[in-house]
Amino acid sequence: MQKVTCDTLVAKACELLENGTVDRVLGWKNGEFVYDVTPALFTTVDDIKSEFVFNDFCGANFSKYLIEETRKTESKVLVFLKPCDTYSFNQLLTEHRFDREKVYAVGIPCEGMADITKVKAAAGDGITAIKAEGENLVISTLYDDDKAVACADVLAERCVVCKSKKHVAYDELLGEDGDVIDSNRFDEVEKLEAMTEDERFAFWQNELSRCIRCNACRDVCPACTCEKCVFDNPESSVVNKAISDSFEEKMFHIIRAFHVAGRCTDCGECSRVCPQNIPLHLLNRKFIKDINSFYGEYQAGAEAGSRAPLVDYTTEDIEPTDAVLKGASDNA
Amino acid sequence: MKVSYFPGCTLKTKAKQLDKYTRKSAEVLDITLEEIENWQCCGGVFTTARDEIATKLSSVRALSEAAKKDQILVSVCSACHNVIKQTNNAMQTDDEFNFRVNQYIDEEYNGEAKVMHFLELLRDEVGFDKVAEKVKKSLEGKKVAAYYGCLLLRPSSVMQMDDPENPTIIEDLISALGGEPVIYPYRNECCGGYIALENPESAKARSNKVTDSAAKSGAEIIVTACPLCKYNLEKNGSEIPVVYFTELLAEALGVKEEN
Amino acid sequence: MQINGEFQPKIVAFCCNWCSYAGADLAGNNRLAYPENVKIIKVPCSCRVNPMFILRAFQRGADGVILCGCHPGDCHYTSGNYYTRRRMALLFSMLNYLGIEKERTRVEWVSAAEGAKFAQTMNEFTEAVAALGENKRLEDLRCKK
Amino acid sequence: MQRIGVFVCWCGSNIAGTVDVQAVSDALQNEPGVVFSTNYQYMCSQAGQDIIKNAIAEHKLTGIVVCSCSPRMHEATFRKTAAAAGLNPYMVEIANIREQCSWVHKDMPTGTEKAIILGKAAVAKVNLNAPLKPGESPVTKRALVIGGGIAGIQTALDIAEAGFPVDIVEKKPTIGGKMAQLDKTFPTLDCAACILTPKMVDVAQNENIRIFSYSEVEEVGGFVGNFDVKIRKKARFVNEDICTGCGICTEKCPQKKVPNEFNLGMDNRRAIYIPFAQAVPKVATIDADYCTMLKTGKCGVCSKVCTAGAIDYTQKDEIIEEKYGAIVAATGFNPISMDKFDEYAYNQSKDVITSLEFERLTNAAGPSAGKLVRPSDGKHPHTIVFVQCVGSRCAACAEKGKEYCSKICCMYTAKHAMLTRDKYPDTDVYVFYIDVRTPGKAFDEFYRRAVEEYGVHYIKGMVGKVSPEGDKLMVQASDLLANKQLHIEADLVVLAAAIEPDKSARPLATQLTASMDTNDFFTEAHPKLRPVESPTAGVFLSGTCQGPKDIPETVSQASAAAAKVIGLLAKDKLTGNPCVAGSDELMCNGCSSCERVCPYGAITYVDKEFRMPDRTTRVRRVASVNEAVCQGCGACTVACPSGAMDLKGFATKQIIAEVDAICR
Amino acid sequence: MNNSTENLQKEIIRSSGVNPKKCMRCGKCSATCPAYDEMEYHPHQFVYMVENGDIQPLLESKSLFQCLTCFACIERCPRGVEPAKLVEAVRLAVIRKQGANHLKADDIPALLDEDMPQQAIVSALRKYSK
Repeated sequence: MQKVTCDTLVAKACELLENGTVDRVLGWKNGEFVYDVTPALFTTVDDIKSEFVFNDFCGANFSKYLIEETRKTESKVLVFLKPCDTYSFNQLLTEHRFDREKVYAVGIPCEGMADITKVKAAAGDGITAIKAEGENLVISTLYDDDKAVACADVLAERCVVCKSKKHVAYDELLGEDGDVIDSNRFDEVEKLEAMTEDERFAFWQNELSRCIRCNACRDVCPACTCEKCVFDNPESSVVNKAISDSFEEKMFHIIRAFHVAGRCTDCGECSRVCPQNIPLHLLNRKFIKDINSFYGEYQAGAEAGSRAPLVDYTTEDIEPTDAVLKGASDNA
Repeated sequence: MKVSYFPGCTLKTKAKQLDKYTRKSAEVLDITLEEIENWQCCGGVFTTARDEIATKLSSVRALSEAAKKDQILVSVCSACHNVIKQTNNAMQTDDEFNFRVNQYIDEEYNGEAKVMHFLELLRDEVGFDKVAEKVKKSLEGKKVAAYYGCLLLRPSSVMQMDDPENPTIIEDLISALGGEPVIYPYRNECCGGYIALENPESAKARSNKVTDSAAKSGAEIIVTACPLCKYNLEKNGSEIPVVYFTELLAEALGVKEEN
Repeated sequence: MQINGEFQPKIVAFCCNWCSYAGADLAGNNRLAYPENVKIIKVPCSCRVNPMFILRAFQRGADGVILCGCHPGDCHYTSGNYYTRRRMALLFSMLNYLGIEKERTRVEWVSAAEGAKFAQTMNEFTEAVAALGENKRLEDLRCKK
Repeated sequence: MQRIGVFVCWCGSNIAGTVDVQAVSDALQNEPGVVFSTNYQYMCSQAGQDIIKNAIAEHKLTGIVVCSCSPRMHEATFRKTAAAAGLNPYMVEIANIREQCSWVHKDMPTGTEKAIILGKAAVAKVNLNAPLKPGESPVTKRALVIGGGIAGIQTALDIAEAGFPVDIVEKKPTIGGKMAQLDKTFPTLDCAACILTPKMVDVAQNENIRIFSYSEVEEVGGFVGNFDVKIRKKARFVNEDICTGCGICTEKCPQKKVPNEFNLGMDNRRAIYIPFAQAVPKVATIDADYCTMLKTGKCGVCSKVCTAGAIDYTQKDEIIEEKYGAIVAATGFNPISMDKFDEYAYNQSKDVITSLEFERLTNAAGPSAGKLVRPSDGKHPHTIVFVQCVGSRCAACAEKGKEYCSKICCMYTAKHAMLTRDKYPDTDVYVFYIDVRTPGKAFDEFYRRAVEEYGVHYIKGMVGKVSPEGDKLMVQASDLLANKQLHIEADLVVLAAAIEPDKSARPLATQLTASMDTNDFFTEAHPKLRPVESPTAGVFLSGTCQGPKDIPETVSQASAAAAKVIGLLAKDKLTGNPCVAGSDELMCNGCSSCERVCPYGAITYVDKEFRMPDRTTRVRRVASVNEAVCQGCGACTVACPSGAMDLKGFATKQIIAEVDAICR
Repeated sequence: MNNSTENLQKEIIRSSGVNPKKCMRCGKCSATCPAYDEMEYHPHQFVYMVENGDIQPLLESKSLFQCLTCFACIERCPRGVEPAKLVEAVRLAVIRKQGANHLKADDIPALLDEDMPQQAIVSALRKYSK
């Protein structure tokens, strides 16, 4: 159950739109099913009042949308940012991807978002309605009686290991700000590191072989904001998506993770949108964990303007050979 | 202001004066000293060996207690303060030590407490200017030599109290009380410390150097924060009286009992 | 590649122009033999080497990729190899995380005066890669057999 | 499609002994784009080059591959050959089949096979080569020297001698720097002023040199050959053109209590002052912090006594803008503060002094007119203790000392000790040292003379504590060779304080985009081979701003820097390296990653308008590479996630083509 | 160095946290030591001898019990070597052995006078016995 209600957000959006602070609002509206809430752009109070939703399925990170939306307006864009979204917001500012002056950012607290896969596992298929009641979600399905599941039990993985309830950027905050959390988000990475090379290979082959190259992970990623992605660029020598035995078919995920290394805020959107449920965040988290262990703690987006670890160095940095050993043996 | 207070064993016995005047002065300065419950002896010296765990646990317990109450942990005996501050630093910086200590204590502790000597509390939290305002009986004309010894200042990277070679904190307090501080070169050299037990001659040589130097510089009285320093300086025949700084403080604040 | 029934690994070596390429030349001047499996590509600085080049080499059948640059602190461009060091530390650690044998990738600092080191490094690296056999894993990462 | 010619060299038997050259040229004949392939005994010979030239003409070649020795040997040769035949020189690629093939492989079959693969890789690359033209930029024939110490003076004089105009910017009212404060110089013991002041006069009289004294660099823009610099000329409240330097004002000024920085505060000067008798320019300066007139509007004595009418209380700072082709940093050094070394009682006793203060005390123009006396009571010291390495070689704490050796202290201390014993034979002189470091011409002999002829007591060990007692300084020290602790009753203690770069160097480095090491010394372009150039093109280093140095070394480096500047200014146009980075603006995100890794500050950002497919325009921030500054390392190309940044001559496509050819 | 000496050397370095290799032999520790004259081996010698594995003479030396733990050598060492920590580690290597306490509780009454503060007793016990 979210601490801030949909009504509060609607009221805030209408107020800012009406008093001319902003001319457009990034928000959520219902999709085909109650649980597939989709991002939406609102420009009128009426639309907001009728369509704006906010519930436990509003996981989408809007930061990336600001690049396009700020370019379209002379006024400001209203954006609602959960704590984790604010990190992406800062990272994009660091990279000069949008004009801060054109954004009115409202920080909203977040109790963690629900994972529909987990909900379905708990309540079954054919969901017709989901209602938040206290610490529970009450789920109505076509086939069964209403069922109550605890929010905590259906929390998305990224929320279970939430790294921060603190907003690192905003113009206005609704509700109370939280703290940075000492989370155990690297546990899964450590588990993999503790395996043998063969076991790791088997694990990843099993996961990555499911990839259908739909590009959803890239398209949703707030760090993947290139004007033109190298994988879409015929001049880059790596585009080749039609051929099954191509470079990018195998290397896409490694290169993608490398390109966002040191810039990825670990928002977890890649894994959320993957239709094949590949745990892509485990690639990004490996880089984050290595960066922390090799070069000192670094959280992308914690501070706008900070110097990312891959565009920085010290003369005493770890050698690659030692890094591989350290990366594999930290927890082995 | 409420702070946690760690008096230490000597303040309950041979150095009752030090304790008494700390409490009296604190009262005047609106500081409430909440004595740590069931505190145990700090051990007198900080064993620098990283694998020495048990002897530092009593300090950790006191620190943890203060942290729980979100209070500054204040001590007034130089030795206790040194041991506690160094222990706290080790808890913050030495992961292995921290891990091993936490195996012995009930609630996890990672060096969260803030440790201050009573002198630091007066300077940084109360302010010497505020102390000066409360002076009833100025020490005007009194030439006072501050004796720091070792433990208040060193190792400076941990103690972070003052410049280890040219400290001013006690001198500034003396000035605030209206007295005239006397600077002399041996004020931060060792009195001989615990060597007095085994090799009194060695302690005598150290102590005499200090007291002679203070006397030559025209001091009328020496102040210290350490019972062992006071013992060594006095035992080895200081020409000038040695008192605890809190005694002088209490005198200036007008709360010293006349004998 | 198999020659006379013996596995012959393909090795790509990226060498920076100022130190390591000159080190390789010195190995030649001194007639210090190393396996012909090693083929050198000249880059201005080790920091020109994009992880994509390395993965491309593996994808096209290389069995081992080695990167040589000036020693840290001696970069002709002052800081290029420091960036290389960070990039490759992370990339190699990631490849190993995916189950790719760590012996297939290497960074070595070779100065223009270290002809012997260049030859020795190439001997060792080729031997290590040969011991692993053909590089299948990067090929197979997305194809379950 | 390219028309490529392949030329395989035998190099006598050097290549042909292990590589079947005919097989190589035959194999490469069939590679895509190759229209001509041949081999010859010595391709670098006149006859070989003629083969290439004729083939270019005959087969209308657009690119050539030479399979031969290392490009480090003959790439330049073959590029010239190509250019002579009208082909762009950057359409040439070399396959190194000698050093990296025939010389290191054992038999013909393996050598031949590898040579073919290397040839194929070169062909694959040339297929993607494009003609490159080095950029050209004009050179402003004027140099700027920042800092007017002996380093800046020497550099400026050398540049001016070569006929180029040069400006010196000095933040103090006079040039001369630290050397002007010294008494004698080691190892010859000639007087510093006697050798320095004539040079200062030369500077003043040289028509090619302008001195901006009491001035600082405010802003630096542009790049090599074309720097735009703003210089702030601070108000000195005296009209420099009119002031005759007579000095009457400095005698009549009623404000007498200003610490004299030239004598390190050991005596006082007036609020209007000329730092020393031989100052250049010899004009007075009013110290605004102390001048009663400027502070309260009441006084005006100097104005009254100035017959030339040079005093101007209304003077304001002036900004001068000038263009320069080259900039030399010569910002010098200072001794570090002794505040953190109070075990030596520097702050507690006037008789504990630094070596630079000792220089002033022994200098005839110093506060004691050259008589060595104790600052506290003016008495002659009978026992002097010198302490070496105070703050040098100190790794305990960065706030306290410096990790490096300050290099000059061993020698100047030997000089001080020797001069003291020479002038005052009744004085006992002790020098506490860790090591005595005397590499330099006639240096060790000098130090040995101090010991053997002058009887200076050199003791291996450090001083642990200095205790002022009465009018004595009790020095407690260790004598490591005797394994004893010493207690010396001294009258004067002299500390050889570590030296550090002047504080102005750090902000200057930022303005110049010149890099610095962790100690704030300027970094050189190459520590061995380019020691007087900064990695930033057009910025040169002179003197101690690059690292601790004594006077002879400083002067050598100053002249070396001048030679580099003259070499640059002698050119009318600068030809750049054409293998530079370039950004595809359509793909650039403007994210600044490339800018952050560029060691030369060659990348800036511009807001650019783009026409969109729907005919709207959009303004985006995109990277722009200054080709005159870029050195072509390629760090930016990998930092760029979108692949917008590429390197000419080593383009992503080219390298991937080579990879493919090798792995095929 | 034989095995047991090498182990002892490692143990001393580990428990003290001191790296004797950082020493540049300036002797400032010994210059600053107030107990210098009481010592057979001086602080700089402790550092040098531990570095060289020449530890046996140190184990047998009375110098171990003359250090005042005044931290002056730690404070003034230009290289951050911290000699007093080494002295302490060597002393612990001695007194941690069974029955090797340098000061026994029974010895104390004879050493006391009536003004001696508790602090002196506990400190000495900490330093001299296990």
